[in-house]
Amino acid sequence: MTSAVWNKLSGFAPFRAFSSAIGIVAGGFLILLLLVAFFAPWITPFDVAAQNLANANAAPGWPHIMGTDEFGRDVFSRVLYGARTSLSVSATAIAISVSVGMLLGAAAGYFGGLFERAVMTVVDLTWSFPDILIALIFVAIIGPGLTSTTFAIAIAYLAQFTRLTRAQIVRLKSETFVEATINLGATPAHVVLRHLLPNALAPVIVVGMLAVGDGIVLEATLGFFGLGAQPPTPSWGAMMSSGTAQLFISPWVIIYPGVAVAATVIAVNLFGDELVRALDIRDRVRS
Amino acid sequence: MILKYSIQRLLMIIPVSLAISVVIFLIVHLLPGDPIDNLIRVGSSPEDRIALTAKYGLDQSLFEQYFLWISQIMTGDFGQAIVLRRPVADLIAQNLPYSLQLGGLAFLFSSIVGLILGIVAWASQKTWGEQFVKGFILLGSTVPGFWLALLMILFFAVNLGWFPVSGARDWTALVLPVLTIGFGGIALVARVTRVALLEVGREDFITLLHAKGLSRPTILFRHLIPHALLPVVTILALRIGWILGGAVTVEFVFGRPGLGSLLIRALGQRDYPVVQGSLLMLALAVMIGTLIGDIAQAAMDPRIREATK
Amino acid sequence: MTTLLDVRHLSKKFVSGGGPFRPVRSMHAVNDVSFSVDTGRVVGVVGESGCGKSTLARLVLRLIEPSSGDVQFEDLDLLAQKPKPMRALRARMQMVFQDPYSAIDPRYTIRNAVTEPFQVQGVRQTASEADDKTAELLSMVGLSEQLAGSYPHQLSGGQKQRVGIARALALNPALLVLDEPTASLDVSVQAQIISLLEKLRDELNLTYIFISHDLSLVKYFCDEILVMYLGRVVEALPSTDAAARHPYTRTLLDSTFDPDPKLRRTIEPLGGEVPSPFDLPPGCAFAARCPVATEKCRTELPVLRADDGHPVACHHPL
Amino acid sequence: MRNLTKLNLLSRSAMLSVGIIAMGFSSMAMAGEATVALPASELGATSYDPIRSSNLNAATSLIYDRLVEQDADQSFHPHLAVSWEESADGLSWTFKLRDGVKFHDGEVFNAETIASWIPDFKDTENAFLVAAIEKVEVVDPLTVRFVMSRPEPNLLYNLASTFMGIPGQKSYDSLGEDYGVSTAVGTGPFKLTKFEIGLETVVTRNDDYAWPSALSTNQGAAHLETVTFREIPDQSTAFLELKTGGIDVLMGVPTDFLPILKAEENVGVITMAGTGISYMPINTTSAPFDDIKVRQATALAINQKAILESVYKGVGSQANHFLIDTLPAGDVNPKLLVSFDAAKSKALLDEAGWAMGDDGVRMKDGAPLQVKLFTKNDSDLKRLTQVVQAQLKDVGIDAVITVFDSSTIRDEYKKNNHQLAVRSYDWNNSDILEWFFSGTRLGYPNVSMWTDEKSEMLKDAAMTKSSTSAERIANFKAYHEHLLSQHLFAPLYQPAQNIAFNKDTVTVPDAIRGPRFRSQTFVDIDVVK
Repeated sequence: MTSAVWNKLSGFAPFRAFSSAIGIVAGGFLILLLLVAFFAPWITPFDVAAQNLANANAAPGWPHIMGTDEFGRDVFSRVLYGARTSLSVSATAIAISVSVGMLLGAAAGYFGGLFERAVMTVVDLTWSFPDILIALIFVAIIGPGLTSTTFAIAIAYLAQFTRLTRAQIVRLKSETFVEATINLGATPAHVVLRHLLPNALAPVIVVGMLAVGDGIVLEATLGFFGLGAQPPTPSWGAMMSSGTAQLFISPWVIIYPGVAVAATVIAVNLFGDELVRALDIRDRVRS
Repeated sequence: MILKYSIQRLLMIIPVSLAISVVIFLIVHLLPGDPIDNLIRVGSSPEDRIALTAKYGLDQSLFEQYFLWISQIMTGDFGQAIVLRRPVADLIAQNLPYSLQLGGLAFLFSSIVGLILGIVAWASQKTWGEQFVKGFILLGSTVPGFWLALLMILFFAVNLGWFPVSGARDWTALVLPVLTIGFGGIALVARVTRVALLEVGREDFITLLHAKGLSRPTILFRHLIPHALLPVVTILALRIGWILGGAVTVEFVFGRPGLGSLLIRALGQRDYPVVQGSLLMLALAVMIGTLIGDIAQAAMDPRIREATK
Repeated sequence: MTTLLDVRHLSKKFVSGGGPFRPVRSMHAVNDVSFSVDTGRVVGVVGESGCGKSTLARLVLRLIEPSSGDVQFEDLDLLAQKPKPMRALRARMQMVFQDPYSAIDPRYTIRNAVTEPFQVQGVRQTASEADDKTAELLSMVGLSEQLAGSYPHQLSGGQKQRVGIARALALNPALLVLDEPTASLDVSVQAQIISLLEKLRDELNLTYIFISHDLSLVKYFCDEILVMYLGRVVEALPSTDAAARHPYTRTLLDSTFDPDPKLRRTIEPLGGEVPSPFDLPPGCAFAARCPVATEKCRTELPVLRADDGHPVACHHPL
Repeated sequence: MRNLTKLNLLSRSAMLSVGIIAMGFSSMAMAGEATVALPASELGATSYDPIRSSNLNAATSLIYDRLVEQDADQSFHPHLAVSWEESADGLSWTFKLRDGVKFHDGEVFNAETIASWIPDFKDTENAFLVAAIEKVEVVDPLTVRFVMSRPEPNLLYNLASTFMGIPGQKSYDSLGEDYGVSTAVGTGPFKLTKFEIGLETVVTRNDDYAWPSALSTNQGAAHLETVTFREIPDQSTAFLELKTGGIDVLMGVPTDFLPILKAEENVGVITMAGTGISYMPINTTSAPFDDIKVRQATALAINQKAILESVYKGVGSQANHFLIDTLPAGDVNPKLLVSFDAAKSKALLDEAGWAMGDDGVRMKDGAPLQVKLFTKNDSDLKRLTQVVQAQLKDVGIDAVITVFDSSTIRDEYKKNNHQLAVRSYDWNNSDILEWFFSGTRLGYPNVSMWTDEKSEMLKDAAMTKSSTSAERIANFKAYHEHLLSQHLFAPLYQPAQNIAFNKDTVTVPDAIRGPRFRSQTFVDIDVVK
């Protein structure tokens, strides 16, 4: 019974990412993190917004296992809840970025010509700009907050997915099976939807997953500059921003959220690598 | 052939820069806020404000303002900062050396250490050495820069007292920022080097050299590394924008001057000419970096040289 | 005997460069080619690689648009067809591709690949109809129907080429363009594919255009042969035993009878320099390599003349 | 094995390079030198031109001297003017000047200097400082008379400001727009030697200095030979610099660092009265704050005592009106003072129709009492805002915080997108009331969006129709009282100025003379011998 389930699952390519020790640990961590993010409002031991100024900057101990911040709020609860903010912002941003980037990249790759040159000039230029600068300028224009942070991250990584998708489409367009399908009398829509995009999807999705890690770092950096989540909403970056002044007084306020960011991004990268291996698309994930 | 190719690419910069200048100008003027707010003082009257707005030409239409700006740029004049009250060119000239110093050292540091680590990882395939380098690469490319900077300050500057906490007074103040930026760069260079070596190592001519009985170090230094350098040089040239502008967070944490700090500060004060000028400089640096990358690629790879004939 | 395909003065010019910094350069991949194919015949097209054979195949099927010329297929003006009727017409003229490894979408099962033609042409099928059709087509090309659930990467090259043929046959075409269908296969597999194609031609009354650089194979398989050199047809052999009249055809034939079997399969490079297709000489393109060339050959372009049913483009035919 | 050796070599060379770096450390403080970190509010000066600049820092006060000096109690004292006299109608001021004063470049200071200096303000951003001076008459080489176009009781305040430090006229006229960038010539105790915009300013001792004001103990040249002013944008970085010896004096210590600094044996801390308050303006045009009852309820929800004690650990003082304690116009009718009264706040909200809902947020006509609370991206204001948010929650107001950068928030004010905000000002004069509540500046800086006939009338009286100081005080008091009666803001806190210094390297006098930490104190600072 179990072996039958196993066989069925292992036939599903992405699941093979779990076939190594690294894949199990990293993937397990990410699943746990997703659960924490989803159930955060119900599992945090303390109210993430409740202030207790009498117990501010308390060192880690019991019952505050990661200490308290300058308002006496429980750092552990805020780190748990921060997973919800960080993951949802980053994942939403990357989802937007991937969708728009695929559309732009596919259009550029399929139609070619002047349109492609215009799109790619802009894309190459923004790609060579530091993501933090793009995001900072964007947030400066539309104002701070989680929504604008999400869009800022989406814009910062748009170039990456446009480039990648275009590269995939250009490569696929020259494949014989595309010509063969046209020769059968297929419409352009059939070619793009049934052959080009499905074949370009796997590498773009995997790179997208890896980019969720970069998105978390960018969200943290924007939060550090005070432009991300608005108080009292906890996000890993925003926690470190209020913690800057506390670097010396209560280092736990910045160390724990930082560890959470680093651990998450490392897990995302390790699992992403396993996924690349499982899907056998190593050659295609580079743009 | 390379010369002709380079000139062609160099000429392309002009129309692209012009297009970029429009984008930059629009972005800057889309920003909410007004630089005049940073000039008026408690006690001045609303009329003073109107006079100031007129003084800096901010009452003119956007089209006129753009035209004025771009025609100044054509004559090499970046304009006068509104809040910072200096010629923009002076401000850039004052900050650029700090960026170049930090960026250049971080660049050198990460190239050298990254190359060595990449070679170590390649030479020690399937041993702990490779695992160590891979772990280092993973850490370097994932840890947020500002967090690393804070930890470094806490450890090396506060606890050990080896380096100053902030500023740019002498070379000791460069150590921690260079390490912070370099850490990410090392990871990038090491990863690219390792992959490039693995790929070049698989090529037939390397197998042939092995078959000819050349020693491993000879093959490594005479043949493998020169070939593997191409992607490393390319990736570094393409990242010039990152080196100059991406140091923003590190400059912020260490309180260092630089192009990134200037930009962030001017952005905060809505000092339009400064934001425009420094963004244009960054865009130019990015384009030149891309150009160098492309030319290096063309010069080193005969296949690309051929294609441009 | 009826004419299925009639090609008149077909040309294709590829333009590269352009933009502010690249001079425009053009290349005549196919240059003023005319021929016709009668129903049930097998017409071979031979020439060195880069001579325009594959471009010609794609022009005939209108997979690329010609620069000028005219194609009549089943008495229809192919180039005048609007996109929609053109897509329907494609069912009548199919192609088997040179590289079976990339001719099938790696994400499609064999069953999906074989039934895609029906889907594309809007033929509705129930699941069981599709199963039946898949089984029928697979058995027609000599494959087990158990392969229907496999993915292309699980098949051998020969098996994949059979799938490619099955896909081409699904819509009951009249004309099949075979673009070097055996070039990337082992010799033993080649023979099997050729005999399969012969069998299918007899059973289904198909017309073939067979493109190859292997003159011996063409001579074995085809009824008449077009010889191409740098985008032009230099000679049209009306039958396989007709004597070569163009010096180029003769050189091809000579190299084909080389006793070394390894050399027999490919055309060996001849002496002299092949002119760049971007920069063709005003006269005969073969003149630089031709043993009997004269000044006239270098300045005046020979036209394809059919005095006695054996057209040749040469000032000094053999 | 081969790889192991390689790595060994690598790590050994890495250690070696660390060693070389470690040897190069320079020792920190040297004889006669002090490094000072400027407070956050004084960062970003772009020039040392007091006439044209709108942003000057403490170093300016070291380069230039002023005619008069102000003390911590807001009283005025002679400096380059040894005495002065105001005519009874307020239309003429006569100043006697100090003899023997010389500029850094040798130019002599006298009545001609003043006569050529005042007109320089025309058409600059600081022209308002001398707007009431019609002309300057030279009575004799050391006597000068200002003929006024209207009485200006605020003249001494203006003359004591940093912007009225007197530059050397020869240098000022010859350098034009470049003046103050690399060269600045004054009569002050220090000369400008290096100015790197945004980074640091180095000043060296003026050895000829023999004319400090009576506010300084030292009546000769300064003790310090060199003072370096560093601009450190992040306050916690500046704090760490003090701890690690990177700086000797930290002006403007954030209050949350005080307990730690006080615990350090080698750190001296001086706390002096502040020159501004933090407050929460209420946008009177935005419902529900168009209802004066809701405004009053909101203001009464703020617990100034709790803010002072828990956020600022008792450092500083409570704010119950709009002005700092040392200003006499703040001496208003006690009934008008704003202080925490949760019961009254709740009662007022009930009266206004906002009934308490189940989730602790008040409701009216099915809509929750949810309001926008804006603040600037500044760690101190952000902290204060979060406490205000929690206090408003206690009476049933749900305040949603948005943190903006300083340019964007002004734009939001101008567009009237705001409801409540947490902000602060730094200004030790009653005319700040006009700045923040004048009907001519709605949106920004009049964030309360307040205007009515009576306020405008009282404002005009206070600003331009007072002929003596006493009259001016009375007028501003009346204006202040009217504004308080309309519940346009909630005062939050009066910060103190905290200065910390490294006791091992420098000595700083215990009592700071002057409203701010300026040249009169700097000439008394000495290095520890």
